[in-house]
Amino acid sequence: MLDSILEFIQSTGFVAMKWTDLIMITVSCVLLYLGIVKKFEPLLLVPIAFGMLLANIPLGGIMDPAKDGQPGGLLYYLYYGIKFGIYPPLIFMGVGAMTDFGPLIANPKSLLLGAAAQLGIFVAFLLARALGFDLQGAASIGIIGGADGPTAIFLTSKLKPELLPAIAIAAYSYMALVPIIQPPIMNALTTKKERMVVMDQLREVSKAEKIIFPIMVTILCGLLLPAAVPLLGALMLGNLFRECGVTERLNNTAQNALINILTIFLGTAVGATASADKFLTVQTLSIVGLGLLAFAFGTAGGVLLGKLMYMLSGGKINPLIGSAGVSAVPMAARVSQVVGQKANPSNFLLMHAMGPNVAGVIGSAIAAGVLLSMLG
Amino acid sequence: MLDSILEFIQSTGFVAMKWTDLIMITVSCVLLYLGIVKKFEPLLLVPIAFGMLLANIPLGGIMDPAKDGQPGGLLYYLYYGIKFGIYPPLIFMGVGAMTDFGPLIANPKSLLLGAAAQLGIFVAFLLARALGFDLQGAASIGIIGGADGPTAIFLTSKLKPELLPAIAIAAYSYMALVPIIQPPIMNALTTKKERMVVMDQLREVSKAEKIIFPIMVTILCGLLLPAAVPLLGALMLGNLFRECGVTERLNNTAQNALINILTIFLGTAVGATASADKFLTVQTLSIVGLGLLAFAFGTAGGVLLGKLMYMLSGGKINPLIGSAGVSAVPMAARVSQVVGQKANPSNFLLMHAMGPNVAGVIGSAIAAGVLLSMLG
Amino acid sequence: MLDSILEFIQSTGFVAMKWTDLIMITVSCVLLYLGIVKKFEPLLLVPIAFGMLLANIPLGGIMDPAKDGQPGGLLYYLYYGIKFGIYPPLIFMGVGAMTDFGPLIANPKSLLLGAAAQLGIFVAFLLARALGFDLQGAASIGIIGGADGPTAIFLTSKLKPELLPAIAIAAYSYMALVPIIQPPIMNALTTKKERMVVMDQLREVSKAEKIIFPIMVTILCGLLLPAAVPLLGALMLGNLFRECGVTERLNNTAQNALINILTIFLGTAVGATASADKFLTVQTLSIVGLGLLAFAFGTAGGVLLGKLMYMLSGGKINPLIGSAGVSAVPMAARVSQVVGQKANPSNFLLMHAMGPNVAGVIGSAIAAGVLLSMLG
Amino acid sequence: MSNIGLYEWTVVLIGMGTVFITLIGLWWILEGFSVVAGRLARKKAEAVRSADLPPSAPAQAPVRASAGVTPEVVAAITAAVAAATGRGPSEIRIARISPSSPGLAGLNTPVWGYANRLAAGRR
Amino acid sequence: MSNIGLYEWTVVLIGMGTVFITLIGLWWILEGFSVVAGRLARKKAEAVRSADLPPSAPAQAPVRASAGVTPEVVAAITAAVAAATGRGPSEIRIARISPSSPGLAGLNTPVWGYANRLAAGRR
Amino acid sequence: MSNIGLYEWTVVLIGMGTVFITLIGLWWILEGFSVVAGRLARKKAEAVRSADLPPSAPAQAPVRASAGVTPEVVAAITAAVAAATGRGPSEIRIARISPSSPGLAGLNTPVWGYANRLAAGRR
Ligand code: NA
Ligand code: NA
Ligand code: NA
Repeated sequence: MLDSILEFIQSTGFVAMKWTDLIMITVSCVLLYLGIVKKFEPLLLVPIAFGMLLANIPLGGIMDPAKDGQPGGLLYYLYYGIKFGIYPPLIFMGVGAMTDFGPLIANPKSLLLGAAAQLGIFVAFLLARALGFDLQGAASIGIIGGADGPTAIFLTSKLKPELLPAIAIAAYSYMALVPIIQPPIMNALTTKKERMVVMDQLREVSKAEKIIFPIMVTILCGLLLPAAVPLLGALMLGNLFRECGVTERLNNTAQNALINILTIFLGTAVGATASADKFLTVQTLSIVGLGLLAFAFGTAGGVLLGKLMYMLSGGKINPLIGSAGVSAVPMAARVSQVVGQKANPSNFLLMHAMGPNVAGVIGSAIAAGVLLSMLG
Repeated sequence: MLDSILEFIQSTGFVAMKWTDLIMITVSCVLLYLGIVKKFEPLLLVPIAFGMLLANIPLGGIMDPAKDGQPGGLLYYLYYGIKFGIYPPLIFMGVGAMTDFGPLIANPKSLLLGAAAQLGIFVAFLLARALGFDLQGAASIGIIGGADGPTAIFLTSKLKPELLPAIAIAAYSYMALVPIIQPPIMNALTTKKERMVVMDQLREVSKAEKIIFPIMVTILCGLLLPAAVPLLGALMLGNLFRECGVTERLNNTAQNALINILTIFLGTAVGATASADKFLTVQTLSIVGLGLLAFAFGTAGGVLLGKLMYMLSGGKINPLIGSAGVSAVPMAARVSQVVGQKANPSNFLLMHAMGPNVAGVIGSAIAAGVLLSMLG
Repeated sequence: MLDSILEFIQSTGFVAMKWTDLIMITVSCVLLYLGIVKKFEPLLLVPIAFGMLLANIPLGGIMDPAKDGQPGGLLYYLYYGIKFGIYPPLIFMGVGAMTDFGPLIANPKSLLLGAAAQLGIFVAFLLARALGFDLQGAASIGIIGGADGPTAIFLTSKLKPELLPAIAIAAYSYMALVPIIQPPIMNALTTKKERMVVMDQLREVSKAEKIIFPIMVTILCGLLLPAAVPLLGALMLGNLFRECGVTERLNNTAQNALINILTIFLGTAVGATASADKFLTVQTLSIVGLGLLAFAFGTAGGVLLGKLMYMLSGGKINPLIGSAGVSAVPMAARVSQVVGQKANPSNFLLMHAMGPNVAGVIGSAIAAGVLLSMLG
Repeated sequence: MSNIGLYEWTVVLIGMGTVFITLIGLWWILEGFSVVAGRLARKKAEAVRSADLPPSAPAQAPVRASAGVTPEVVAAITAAVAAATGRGPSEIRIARISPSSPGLAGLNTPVWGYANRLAAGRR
Repeated sequence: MSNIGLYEWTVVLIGMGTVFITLIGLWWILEGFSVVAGRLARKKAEAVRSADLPPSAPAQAPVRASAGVTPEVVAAITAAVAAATGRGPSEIRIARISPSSPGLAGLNTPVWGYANRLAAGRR
Repeated sequence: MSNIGLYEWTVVLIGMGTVFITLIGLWWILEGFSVVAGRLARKKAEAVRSADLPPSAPAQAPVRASAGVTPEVVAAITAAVAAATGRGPSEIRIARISPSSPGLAGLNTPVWGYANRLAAGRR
């Protein structure tokens, strides 16, 4: 009997615990704190952190693979949805169902700003290469600059799954930190006169335009870049559900039950990939640093093209809307609004910034497609 | 570097595109037009058309199978739910949760009309054989006459998966066209005197009857025709959730979140099976033609038995309710109402036609069971 | 032609039916009656009974495994969610999202009562061994005394899947019968003076405590008993969604769409495992009897420790709240309330009983973890 | 046409035959329902008459009428809405009318029906 | 830095290049939208002017405004239900009031849009 | 009974033992919660008293009360929207009123919390 008891005690997590497990549990708690108290993208960070917590309880086995006929752990099975690239596009479908492309259609020049703000992706890619990451790892790190969770997770899960937790956490954290990261860069790169520019009101966009838009984007971008089809196609299908007016049931489910279920699955499964040996590395620190640079260069890229457009348009375009091109919808657009209003209290840039903001979503999905097609 | 660029350009869809891809993309757009603007069963036709669009973008790979350890495309995975016969019964469960069998219970003679209207299935089956389709293909084409999407998709996915997109599109399109297809046939086969018949009010149906009904149907039909168990059993389980009064949560989810999620998955995956080599064939045109005939003969079968019942009942039964037996709930019942009211403005046939209408759902599930059991 | 017809008749369920099938169908109908008319946990019992009905229609094939490239039946696929241990933790997540641990945090002594009420599990385990069940079977039977459906199904599916339907049905039935099983035991073990005790009002519990609680429970219990991680972790994740205030979308979906979908899948699949050869055995009768004893001893365990706490606290604790420790949330707490009010009409024990009640959920998940870790 | 042989006709015969046989079977059973329902209604009516009360109550209240909402009530509501909105009554659909308390009905609601309710009651 | 070779720069070039080319393509097409939309708007304006009618009505009625149920209506309904059921108004909760016909829009609603509505209409 | 050997009793012992040990551990920690919560409450009370204000407000407002939307507020909002859009109040239905910012809370809502709100605001 004593043997059995001793054996049982051996099987408790306290006995089996290594100090790295303790650190990982602490990291999970810190992330929970950031998500819950600091409200860093809690919808993702809370499941990610909890998944990390569960997976790092010694002997808990929630991420154990199936073997010898024994079934695997819960999160091992949920992880298949990431491994097979199923969750990110379906989540993107829900994002599409929640996105109004109206401001972009009303002001299509926004697309250029959404393109310029992808600069951060490629700068971070180069820097990551310089730091010794391989091509796939560097591309996965670069995509943090796309400021789009599902895109980052989709690309990383295809190119470099072992970096998944670090990249997902960095991407979502910086998205939450956009109001802190962007303003200094925006102020440094623009003059007060530029920031004060009040833009013309946007034209009305008809229902027909909103319906044709997602179909057209799918066809055009799909033909130019087939690798972007899963992400962009799903985004646009969701948007079509939203706009076409005859699929309200599907629109509603895509942006509620379905996206929520998949967010829980995706978040916990991403978190569960953060085992100590993969996460407690110098690489993770590099990723955190490079992610920040990616956001910074993306912001700069957008603002600088904004300045150019300001000049070419004879001062009609406020360069502050360029920073919204990094996506991080709609935080980055809010930042443009806030910084603009500080320079000129009667300035309402929010809707103008929504154009580059949603263009940035398309832009980073395309960038992901290029990276996937060249390095996948 | 130039090499890499050239290689990248080679990998765009524009370069890889064949003219058949272009036709498929155009077909998708036409279907989107029919779904969105003409409102042909948009909940199904929009996902089907978009799935077809995504799958036919050259090199998009959204329907590519997994191979050599590389995961497959999104719709390849979603297609498993059709291949394994999972989506159609679960969607049927939601349909059951939305169906009120009260009018059928109140007037059980409706069941005969629901049986007669299955004539179209078997006429189309014979005609398809005559045109050279094999037994499985002919049965799949016949089931279009059942006017029931999930049933048609379930049977076709088991018997002849390569005809899936054509049959699904034909079935849903004709269901939408019921108000155009049926009236001329109904008018041709009935006299004005018959169409003017006003029917007695239906009796009240008790809660107990509505609860016993789905259980009884499951047992009786299941024992008579085991192959109908997946479809009819799921339909009746959904109906039991609806009627039993103690599973409101499940009823609600079955007819909302669950059916919507599966409709998105089913629709896009069905659409994605429409590759040019399988879809751009003379067969597809034949299917479109045969489907129309199936609907027409089903309508005629229902109306003719209605005429017989009119005579046998001494003029108490309006033969127009017979056409509702093809199912296409509730469009066909509305058509009975509209045609009846044209002959006699004080005629309200809607509730009387709902009986044959829901009977037709059961009838075509049974017909599908027979075809599956004899040809599967 | 006659041959074909005869062959078809051979393939009907009527011809293939054995008398055991008829009994199983009858049993299903009795269970449907208990669920719908007697309202025994209908959300589970209706799907379980219907799954049993569908699976026992001869030749219906809804539980047939895939073989020779032919796909399996619907419930065969849905059963994978049980086999792989996926549904029970995710359902438990929804339960966590619906559970308010406030009364437990306000009165942590409740935890002792939630522990004592697990006595029934181990008494039933010993009795089941005495009756000749093997260790795994006895543990699965014991867990009925945990009065927690997902926990019972999770453990049984891992230890002794062939007992699944009997154990699930017994567990849910007795949970529904708690208002009949418990009061005599409670009255027999307590004096009227004890039952009349009015307890002090509970203190306010802050939001911070409610947020820290699920995280702390996960870490502490996970380290003490890693085998409890899937169930307890999921329960606590759901509770964190509920309490943290920043994941309302996930909370809402976890306790609605997701739990409902999985309940349908779990219920029908559990029911479908009830084939005649496994269910129509003396074992099933033993399980029904042992399950009742498990509930009775659990109740007694809780009440007896309640009596001890009554004495030690100098009469401040009403021993009736002990019986709520079996969980069966919130029925058992209601029973405490009702029995208490009979002895003293001005007695409101409901909130005090909710503490042991939710503690019992944690307690039986831990007990399941021990059994899984020692016998799995 | 040579494709249509004996087997095809057998499929048609068995197919239409099974559909008719099954649905005729259902028909008969449902006729049985009718008879039983009719008898129950008559019994109730007699019981009411023997109690010297006018048989005004419907034999069996409709499903959701457990909530105590009669067709008259629905009519009243529809009329009220129609009056207030200036639309014809046929344009208005009342999705659901439910009593705010499920009374004793809920006594056996399972865990995830109740837990929430109690919790909500507390907050 | 030796890791950054020709291939890396190619990735950057093709990457930023494709992003710009694609989005510039979209831009041009959307400018086309603008032109067409502008032309249609002008046509409409002219049509209105030629009909000598004040262009007061919005070109397109908003989708969700169709409900038109005021608090007064809700009060009326509640009162009606309360009167008819003999319960206090506070015990009655009206889950949703929605207009029954979405015009012609509904004509082609599929099975699971309609079946429900008809059923509800009957109850 | 011969089946019940040493191992069975070990299972029972370890089982009940682990349940008790774990839940007693939780109990102690929760007692710690109580102590901390009590201390914080006392501090707050003192702070209030030292400010010479009656300690009438509850220490912690209930979670869901943050909404604080009275009928008057609804009326005011409806009127404001009506005035701003030039429609009659009866044409406006307020689906839900929720505080747009739970403090800083909303600042970091992710994509699919916000996009919708902005979009909705625009329509
Ligand atoms: Na972006
Ligand atoms: Na039919
Ligand atoms: Na328990």
